[in-house]
Amino acid sequence: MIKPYGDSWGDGQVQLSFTLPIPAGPRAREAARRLAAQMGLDDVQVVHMKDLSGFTYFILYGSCRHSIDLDQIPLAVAEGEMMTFEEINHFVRERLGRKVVVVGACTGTDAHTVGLDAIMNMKGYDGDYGLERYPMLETYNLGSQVQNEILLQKAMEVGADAVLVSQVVTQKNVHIQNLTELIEMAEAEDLRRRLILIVGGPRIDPSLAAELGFDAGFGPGTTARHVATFLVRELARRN
Amino acid sequence: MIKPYGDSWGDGQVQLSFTLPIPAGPRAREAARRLAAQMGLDDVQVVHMKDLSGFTYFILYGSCRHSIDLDQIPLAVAEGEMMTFEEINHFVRERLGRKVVVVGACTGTDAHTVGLDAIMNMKGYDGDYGLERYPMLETYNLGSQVQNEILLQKAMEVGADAVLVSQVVTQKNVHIQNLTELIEMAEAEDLRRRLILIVGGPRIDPSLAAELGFDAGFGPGTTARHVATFLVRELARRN
Amino acid sequence: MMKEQLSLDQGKVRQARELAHSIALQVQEDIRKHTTVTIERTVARLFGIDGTDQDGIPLANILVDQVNRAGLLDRGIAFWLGNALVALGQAPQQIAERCAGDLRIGELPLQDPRKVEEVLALYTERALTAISKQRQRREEYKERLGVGEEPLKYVIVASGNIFEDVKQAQAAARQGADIIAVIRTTAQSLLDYVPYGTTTEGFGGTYATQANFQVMRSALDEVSEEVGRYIQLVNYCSGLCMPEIAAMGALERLDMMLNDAMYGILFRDINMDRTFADQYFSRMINAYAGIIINTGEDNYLTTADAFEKAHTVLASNLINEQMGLKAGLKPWQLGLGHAFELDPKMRNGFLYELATAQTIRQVFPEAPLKYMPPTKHMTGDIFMGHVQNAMFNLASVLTGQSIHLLGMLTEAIHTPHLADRILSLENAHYVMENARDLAGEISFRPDGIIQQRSEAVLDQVVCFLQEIAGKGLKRSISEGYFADIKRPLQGGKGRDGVLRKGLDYQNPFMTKMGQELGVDHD
Amino acid sequence: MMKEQLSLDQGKVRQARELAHSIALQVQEDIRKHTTVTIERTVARLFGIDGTDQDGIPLANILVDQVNRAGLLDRGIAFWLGNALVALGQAPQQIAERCAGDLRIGELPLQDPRKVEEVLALYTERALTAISKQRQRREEYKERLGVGEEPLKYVIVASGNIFEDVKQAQAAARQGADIIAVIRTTAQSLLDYVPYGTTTEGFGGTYATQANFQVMRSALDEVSEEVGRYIQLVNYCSGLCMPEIAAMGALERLDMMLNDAMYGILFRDINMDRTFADQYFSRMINAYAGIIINTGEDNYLTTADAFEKAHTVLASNLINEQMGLKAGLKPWQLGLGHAFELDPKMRNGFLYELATAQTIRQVFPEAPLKYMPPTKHMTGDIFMGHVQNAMFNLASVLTGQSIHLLGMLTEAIHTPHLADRILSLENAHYVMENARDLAGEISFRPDGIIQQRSEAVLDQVVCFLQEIAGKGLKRSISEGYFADIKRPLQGGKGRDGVLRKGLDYQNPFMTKMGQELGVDHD
Ligand code: B12
Ligand code: B12
Ligand SMILES: Cc1ncc(COP(=O)(O)O)c(C=O)c1O
Ligand SMILES: Cc1ncc(COP(=O)(O)O)c(C=O)c1O
Repeated sequence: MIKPYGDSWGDGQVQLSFTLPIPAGPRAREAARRLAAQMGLDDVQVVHMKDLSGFTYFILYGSCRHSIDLDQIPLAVAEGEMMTFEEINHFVRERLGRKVVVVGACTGTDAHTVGLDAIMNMKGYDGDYGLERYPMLETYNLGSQVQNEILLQKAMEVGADAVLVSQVVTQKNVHIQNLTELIEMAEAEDLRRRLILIVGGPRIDPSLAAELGFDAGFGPGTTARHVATFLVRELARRN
Repeated sequence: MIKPYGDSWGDGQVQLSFTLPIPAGPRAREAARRLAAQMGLDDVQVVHMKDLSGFTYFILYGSCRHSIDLDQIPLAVAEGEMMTFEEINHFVRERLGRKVVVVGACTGTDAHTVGLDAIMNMKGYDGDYGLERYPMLETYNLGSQVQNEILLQKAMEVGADAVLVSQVVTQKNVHIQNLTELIEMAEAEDLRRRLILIVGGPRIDPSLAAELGFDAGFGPGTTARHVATFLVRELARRN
Repeated sequence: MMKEQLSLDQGKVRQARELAHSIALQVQEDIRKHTTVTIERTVARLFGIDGTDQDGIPLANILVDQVNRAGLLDRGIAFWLGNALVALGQAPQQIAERCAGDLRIGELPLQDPRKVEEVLALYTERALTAISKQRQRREEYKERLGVGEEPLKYVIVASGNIFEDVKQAQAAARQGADIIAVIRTTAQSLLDYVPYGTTTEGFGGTYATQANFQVMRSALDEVSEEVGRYIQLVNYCSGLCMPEIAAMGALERLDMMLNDAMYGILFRDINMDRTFADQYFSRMINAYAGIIINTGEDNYLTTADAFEKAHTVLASNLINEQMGLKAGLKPWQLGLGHAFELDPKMRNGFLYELATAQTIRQVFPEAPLKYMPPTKHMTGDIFMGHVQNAMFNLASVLTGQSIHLLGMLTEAIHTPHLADRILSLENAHYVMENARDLAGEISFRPDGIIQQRSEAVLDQVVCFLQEIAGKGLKRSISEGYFADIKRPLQGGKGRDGVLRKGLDYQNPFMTKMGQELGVDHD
Repeated sequence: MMKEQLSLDQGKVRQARELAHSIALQVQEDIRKHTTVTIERTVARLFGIDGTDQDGIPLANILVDQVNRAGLLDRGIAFWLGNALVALGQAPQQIAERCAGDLRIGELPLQDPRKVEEVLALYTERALTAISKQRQRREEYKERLGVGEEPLKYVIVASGNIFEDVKQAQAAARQGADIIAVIRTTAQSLLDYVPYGTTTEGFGGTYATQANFQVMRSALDEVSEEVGRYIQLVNYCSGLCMPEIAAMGALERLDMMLNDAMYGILFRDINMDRTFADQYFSRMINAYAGIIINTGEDNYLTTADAFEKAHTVLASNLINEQMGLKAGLKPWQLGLGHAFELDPKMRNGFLYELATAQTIRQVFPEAPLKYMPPTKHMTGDIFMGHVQNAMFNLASVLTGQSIHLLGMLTEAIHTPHLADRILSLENAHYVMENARDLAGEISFRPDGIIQQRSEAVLDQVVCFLQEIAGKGLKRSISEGYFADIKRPLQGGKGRDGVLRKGLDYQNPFMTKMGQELGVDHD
């Protein structure tokens, strides 16, 4: 069982900030304190209160009552065992014996291509080459603002093994709507099982991806090797 | 009923940061997410994870499920109705007809005199003169690291109406110990009812002061007028 | 006020500017030949056509599409409207409403050309007077209340809901913001129409509509009085409806407009001819309305490397300047953009940043330069982000920038929360006040890193512009000269909305404003 | 490396230094006359006396108190110990243990003075050799691993528990800290003894004990190897046990010590004679051990106004310098302190700050200046605090400071949490790397705000030192010349631990180290 650590084991120290839609004053301060208490903080300290005309901004510290049982958290599969560029190509040659076809796009209204490019284009990201550079991968980067329908069409057209979707704008959960639509379309057209569906973006994580029905999800700091490692293993598994 | 406000009414947005005593990785990220969920946050986003060798620092955002019923928060008495320098002196002259005697000290091991000086000395704080300047107040500033016993002795000696205690160091709740000791001593020596006991300091607030048995508590940003207003009113009330 | 901290080779600056001028002239030839559906809709709007049909389609679109479908748009909507006005004796709005029904204005009998011209002149005059009045009111406000101290603090609101935006904009103004930009919802730029009415649902931004402009401008007028400072309002004059938005902004007294010559091509994959034609007309309107434009060079550095491609920013500034001047903008209206986007891990990055910021400052001494904050290298580490923004704030006050878009500590996370904006305002206020006169205190070593970097960038700019002048701007863009993005010469969105002007093409606004602005259309 | 960015009037600098010298000489007359209980306990400790009796009272205290009570301490504990050693033929530790029982060493028969001298020489040699060995080891480490790049990043740990401190110190070193200071628990400075053993309970800091020193030094040796950088350790050589802590630090290879000539008087209300005598002997030990001292001028600005009283800092630096040199410290050991404490609301505050920081840098070109972060004007607004620290980081790298105590965003809230320290390290790393060579790039305008401020401060320093030289340091302090604090000439804590030395007073360490350091005791 672990707790947040400020400067001593078990002190539970947490920093918090938020705005309440009321003017500053002793009452607002007390409201902030109570909210933090409801969140399970003891010894709540409202260390900063600033009036923003009708709103008040607070910074608080407190000691968290909750704790986390690490044993209850399943160890993620991917953790720590990434293949190298050569290993991946070798693995494809040996285990699959053919090129793997990958189609990627920023879908819906999303025009943020830098993340997907970082995974797919030659240049890659953070010193790690993109998928395009892998001799055993055949890639199609459809760019930005691609409709789900077009993406699936293209995937069928080129006989894709996997579809990579990038979603960067998450305001009002627009990405959830859009990703759900993709899954529904794929299922409706009976393509779901034929494709490995992967989603990535700065606010994506494995649990969200799984929840939405994707095979994997990749967040900030991902490089092509992470994706390729998962992809070729998963393909081999399905073979 | 109000909730934190990010950029829309009711969105409940809260920012959180803490350190967990485990190395960074998907598991640590999940632990952080779960902790925030336990605190009552929905849509938790772990936006930053940094390994600190054996520890991991997180920054998160989420939407708080809890809300606060403002009607349940008693309106503090002092809120908003402060007297001016002249009004206070006038009030004392008219209502009490004699000088009010005040003794102040930084007690225990505390050597932070700046806060108490800001309230008591001529110069005051933030453009507001200190108590020493009030013709109708007679003040004694005992300075730093004063033992509770000495403070009470002095208070008796000069026939104090009120005792002002400053506590700045709060590490390991050393101030709570010290303030509790003062109250107990005052009670033991049967001085409690004869004195108005006031505590101040950056981590002091009215609720804490009340809890510990003080008549009032003053936090950051206090000036002499806040204290004097409370003091003379309270004296008049008791008369 | 500006200090010449760097010694620039004025010969090279002149050479670069001449190259940009010749580049602009080449593009101008294409611009002259084309009109677009949105230009024509703008004319319709300026004639007073507003509102939508039952399906929510703007009447301006209905009218222009009808004439376009009939193959008659190459003469300009003004002609057909003028003709209808004379023929039917009704107001433009009524005519447009009837077009949503079964009226086909292209089929009306042609009227006496003198009468048509008269009525066109009348409506043109009326629209331009409305715009001039707003311009005057702005000038009165600025005169009476003043604006803040430069660098002006510019923040965005982007809740998606205009009424939440208002609360946040007012709070920001009270905390020291000088300029409020209402960010548009994602993908509005690709709509080939302007939505109508007040709106409360947007993603990552709020719809740009005339009603929303009005709501926000009046909220800002109110708070301007309260804070004793005229708070300026910004929106986006880009995408497929550039000139229409310019017209709306001119009528609703916006004060600044994002309005770049190439942004749509590069970042929204909009057809080149469309963009060049649209930006030209929209800039004339902005020029006429006394609006300051903000160009978008900062965007280059989000896709390309900010150190290697620093020269593309200055080169593009020069092109934007020349194209802006061609459209009648005055130097004080050219909010040329650049950005603090160097990798924070770079040793001496701050020095390189000062070098380019100061160079741009000195190359455009009269321009209200717009300096953009770190965005690409912002991460979820909001604390580090806040410090990056502090250094940006310092660079800005140190190099005398004019319009300062505040960086947000949550840049990598969400569009700004109410409190994020306030934290940023406090950050900027502190840093800028604390180092207010530092610029006047220091000079850079003549053979130092900063001076050398400035020289290197200027050299690159000259080479780069030489190449572009050789190839032409369109081909250069198609080869990826800007932002590492390539766009096909003939491709892109909105292409079918581009028309070759007929010999009898008529656009009374272009003509009239052109005259008043002293613009030579070739 | 240092750049002479300001032009200082060297005549005035010389004059100020001479005044400080004469002030130090006056104080030295008093110092010469006195010894104190802690000086004598230091001698006992250096002879190898360690540990406590059953009640936890350190044997050094027991021994010295016994002799003092007997009225014999004016001869120096060394004499009595030497006599006992010869008389009893036991080791000092055993003798001390017996003193905790019923041995009265003052009552032992006097032995052959030659023998006593011999045995004293032997034990003195032994202690000094142990210290020299540590000094050598430090030099080897520094040679082999190097230390970081200046400004060196100095962070504090203060959990109250030495074992938590270790974790946090190591984490900090791994994230880039160069120097670790273990803050003492509140009020330890007023204990007239040094606690014993490892400790886990402190308030706002951790007890300074020899065992804690050892635990931390070895943890840092370990992490030094790991990070390939010698991580330096700091503690507090101040309060009522100054020289004892110096001795402990010398033996446990601390690298720096907070060790100010006046801090105890001003901020802990310790008796003047006590403080002056104690700081002198402790500084000799630090000098001998190759330890860098850190003076405490920063503290003045927490009680007095930082703008108005800026000159008191530089004046005090000069006094600390002269008193330090007198005690045998070399210029490279003088970590003279100053601080970034101007009100952040002050327009151009950053310029004034640069003026004083750079002036101090140029007045003490060889000193490893210690620059302290904003503390007084830090508030619960951790975001703003982080930005204040960023400006501080910039000022430091811009004025070539040596030892840079990192500001914490939570300064107004709690002693640093593990993560606070890391955020601060990231802040400093980014700002300093990003502006690494900026100092070499810029010069200040000769008639500018910065230069003028520098001149004004220097003028004030000269006047101020003239007054002090006239009154004497002690009277000046009693009149509130420093930190707006007045301390009575004869008052203060620890006064009864001050003794006039007898004519036959003996302190072999003072004599021996004095010779080796070339110190002239008058
Ligand atoms: C650059 C940028 C732009 C550029 C995009 C240029 C381009 N061609 O991509 C421009 C200027 C055009 C732009 C426009 C807009 N932007 Co923008 N933009 C950014 C910015 C500054 C950086 C994004 C970036 O390039 N990151 C670098 C890459 C490498 O990181 P990444 O995307 O996270 O990708 C990594 C991982 O996530 C992962 N990954 C990503 N995708 C995928 C896919 C797969 C399959 C896998 C495996 C992995 C993976 O791997 C990558 C490498 O590690 C961010 C702020 C920020 N600092 O994050 C805002 C940001 C993303 N933008 C934002 C917004 C709102 C917009 C606009 C909607 C604003 C507007 N109203 O006009 C517009 C519209 C765009 C649209 N229609 O989508 C918001 C989104 C808020 C939210 N959470 O919803 C942000 C966060 C800024 C903000 N705080 O407001 N933007
Ligand atoms: C200045 C200072 C010092 C000076 C004090 C000089 C002096 N004569 O006061 C010196 C350098 C001596 C010092 C020493 C120490 N300090 Co100190 N110090 C500070 C500092 C930087 C500023 C405090 C201050 O002057 N604030 C300005 C005044 C005006 O504000 P204030 O005290 O909040 O007072 C206002 C209100 O609170 C209220 N108020 C205060 N008292 C009272 C009383 C009454 C009756 C009323 C009505 C109102 C009232 O009114 C005032 C005006 O509005 C703070 C950090 C910070 N920025 O807050 C650390 C800080 C308080 N110190 C701290 C520590 C740990 C120490 C030491 C223990 C460190 C050590 N181990 O050596 C020592 C020991 C001191 C001791 N024995 O008490 C910690 C306390 C942590 C905690 N929460 O427990 C802090 C927060 C720094 C930190 N982050 O580590 N310190
Ligand atoms: C010049 C310019 N126009 C427009 C935009 C974005 O808006 P949109 O793509 O909605 O037109 C930007 C974005 O930063 C810009 O710089
Ligand atoms: C020189 C010096 N000594 C000591 C201290 C504090 O420690 P103490 O009061 O525990 O000696 C400080 C505090 O900042 C200091 O500057």
